[in-house]
Amino acid sequence: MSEPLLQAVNLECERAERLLFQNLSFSVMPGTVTRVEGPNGSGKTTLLRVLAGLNDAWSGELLWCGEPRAGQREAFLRNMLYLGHRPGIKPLLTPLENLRALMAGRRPLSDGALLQALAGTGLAGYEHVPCRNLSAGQQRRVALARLLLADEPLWLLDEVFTAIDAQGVEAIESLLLQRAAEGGAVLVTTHHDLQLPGMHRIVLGGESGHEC
Amino acid sequence: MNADARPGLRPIDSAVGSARAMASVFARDVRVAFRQRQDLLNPLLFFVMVVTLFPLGVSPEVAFLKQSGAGILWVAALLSVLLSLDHLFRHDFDDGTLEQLVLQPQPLFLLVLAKTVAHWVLTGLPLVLLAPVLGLMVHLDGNSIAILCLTLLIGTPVLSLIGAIGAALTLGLRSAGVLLSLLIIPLYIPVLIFGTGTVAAAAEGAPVAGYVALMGAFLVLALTLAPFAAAAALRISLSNS
Amino acid sequence: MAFDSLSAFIAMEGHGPYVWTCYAVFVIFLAGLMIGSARRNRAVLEACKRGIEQQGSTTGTRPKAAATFTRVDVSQH
Amino acid sequence: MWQFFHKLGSPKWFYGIANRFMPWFLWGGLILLGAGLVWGLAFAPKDYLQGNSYRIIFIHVPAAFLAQSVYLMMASAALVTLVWRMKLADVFVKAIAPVGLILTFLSLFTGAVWGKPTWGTWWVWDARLTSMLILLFLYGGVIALDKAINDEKSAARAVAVLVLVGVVNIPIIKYSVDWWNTLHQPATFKLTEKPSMPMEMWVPLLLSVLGLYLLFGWLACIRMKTEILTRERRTRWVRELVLAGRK
Repeated sequence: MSEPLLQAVNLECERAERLLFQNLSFSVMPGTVTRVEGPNGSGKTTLLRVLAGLNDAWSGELLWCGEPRAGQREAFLRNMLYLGHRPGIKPLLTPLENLRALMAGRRPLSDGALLQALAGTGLAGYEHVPCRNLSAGQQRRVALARLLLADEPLWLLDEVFTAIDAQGVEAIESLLLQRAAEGGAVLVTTHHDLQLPGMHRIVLGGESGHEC
Repeated sequence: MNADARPGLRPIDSAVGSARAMASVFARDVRVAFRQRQDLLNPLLFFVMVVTLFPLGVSPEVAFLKQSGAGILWVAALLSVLLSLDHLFRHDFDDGTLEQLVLQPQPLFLLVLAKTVAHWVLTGLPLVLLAPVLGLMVHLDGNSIAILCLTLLIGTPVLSLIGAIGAALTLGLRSAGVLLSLLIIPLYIPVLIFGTGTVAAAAEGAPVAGYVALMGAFLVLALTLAPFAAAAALRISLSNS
Repeated sequence: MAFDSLSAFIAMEGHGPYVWTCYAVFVIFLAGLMIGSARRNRAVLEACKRGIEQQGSTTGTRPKAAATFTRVDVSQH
Repeated sequence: MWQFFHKLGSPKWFYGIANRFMPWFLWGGLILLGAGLVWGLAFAPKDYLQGNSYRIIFIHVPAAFLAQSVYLMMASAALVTLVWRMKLADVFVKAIAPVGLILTFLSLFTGAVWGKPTWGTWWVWDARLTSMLILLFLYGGVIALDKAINDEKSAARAVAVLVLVGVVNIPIIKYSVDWWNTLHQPATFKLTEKPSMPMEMWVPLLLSVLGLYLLFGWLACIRMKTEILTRERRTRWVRELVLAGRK
């Protein structure tokens, strides 16, 4: 059994006087796909933002490779990729410029690789069109192009399938499986009923979060 | 996938250097700003309009304008910077780019410093370049205009840096614009006093080295402390959004 | 001719610099505006032509690019 | 008459007309303006009061005069946009606003430089120059609003409303600035108080004003053609026009 990448111990988070989850414990193992489930407002997005480090209104412990995460900010951030609800792209820039800016802080890549990633997500021919003129689905694909380039072992993907057509969803599912096979850990929230073989689940919204 | 997961990927330790990341943040902000050049001109137009109000409102007499010209230009520059602070973080906050910025491995205060320098280059610097023309319009003589531009050159970065803290704090709040002004204007007062004071001293022929050195001290203080405060403020704003 | 020599015409009894800077700025801005507008007009014409030719060649809508979502092997780039 | 009015509204029809008038505007304008300036610079006699610096009048007055009439043209076009919803009128407003801005800037610049030999300072808060400065702000505001709105239709109507509000304010601004001017300054030499000009002074002035108007006509046509091409690039007539290789 290899060592868990990310471990949560007795996580508790309150938002606007509402207890989202309490003594929630789980560990994210490398090479697994985990889905965070729960009805609307059960704190799925908040949990992902807590794990990513965007939201620091929580209590409990979070361990990265066995060590408390707080002490290893740079190592943790370098090894974690977070895709939130908002695509994280500038409407005035073109997909290529956006992708270059997003990857610039993480790993130096040639334009050739960026263009291939954009083509991989179905944006062939749109690389130099300002994102303002692209549809919501296409803007989302610019953000998803990072998945084809990312070398981070831990992926936190919030609502990864929104605005993606059926054929795209299928392709992304196989991508997540392939990533897990490579040894990466993927944490996903989605309303689309994701059924992947050997998928772990974290269910929120029950009396207390538990892992089954 | 068997029950126990495969050996994990070796965590990566090499991240892009801070300088490169800062350069890329700076380049992206400048590129975005030049895609919408009109937004760059608006603070300048506002600057000229505010300066024009004083002669109309008070009096166009040369004596009055010569004596209070520096003060007029400084207040106008301060208000223009304040006006343009609003979209320092707000556009990135709306389209999710700010989240990705906070999650970059490099220290956040350096990235915030890069963004603030980009903001200064796009708004503060043009104000300094336009100041001489307006200096002529308020009948300032050559020497005062030179000193005025020097104080603006040192002062506007301080305005941008302190303003960045305010912009980060009021991110995502309801009436962010007004709140930003209420928070920041008191902090601008020392810079304003020394900015105009330097020009007044120069007008009377007194040596200005002391004043300029003090403004330099403000700049160094702002350069070192403001990014930390702005980074912390960003984290707070993002965490309760 | 209101001036007796070319140099007098240039100097204009001391007012020359003012007059000539005004005329220079006037000509520069007016010519710049006219040439700029003409060039932008030609650029838009070219863009229309390119757009039409491009549209003509890829008959019908742009072929739906198959999104394979396969990872990019960065080592060979 | 009504049918003619609506025909005027069709960009395709205007495109043809513009192509026919542009050469006349261009060459007529260049010749008249050239003649006016050369005459004014070299042949017109020296002014007894100001010496040669008054020769700046041959570019200051046409620019100032045209800058104000361009705003009035924009106002009438704005009215047409709002009342009859005619797209061409908005194309006109959008095309000539920057031209008006540059003309106002030119008149301000030349007025300021002219003020130096006359009053010894680069800028004087003279009633005319101050109203010109406020006109510059009005133009700046119109262009800023137009660039800020992405959607074409709403931009057209918003700009039209702003221009109309601006034009209503122009007389008010003019009157208040004049009153403010007399309040603070004893009646100094009013910059553009045209002293009774002898014939060989106002004829070149008339020529350069006419010349500048014709050049403005050319500028308006070419900028409107550009605007029409960007808006109508998907229409059939633009496709035919481009493929036929005509300008």
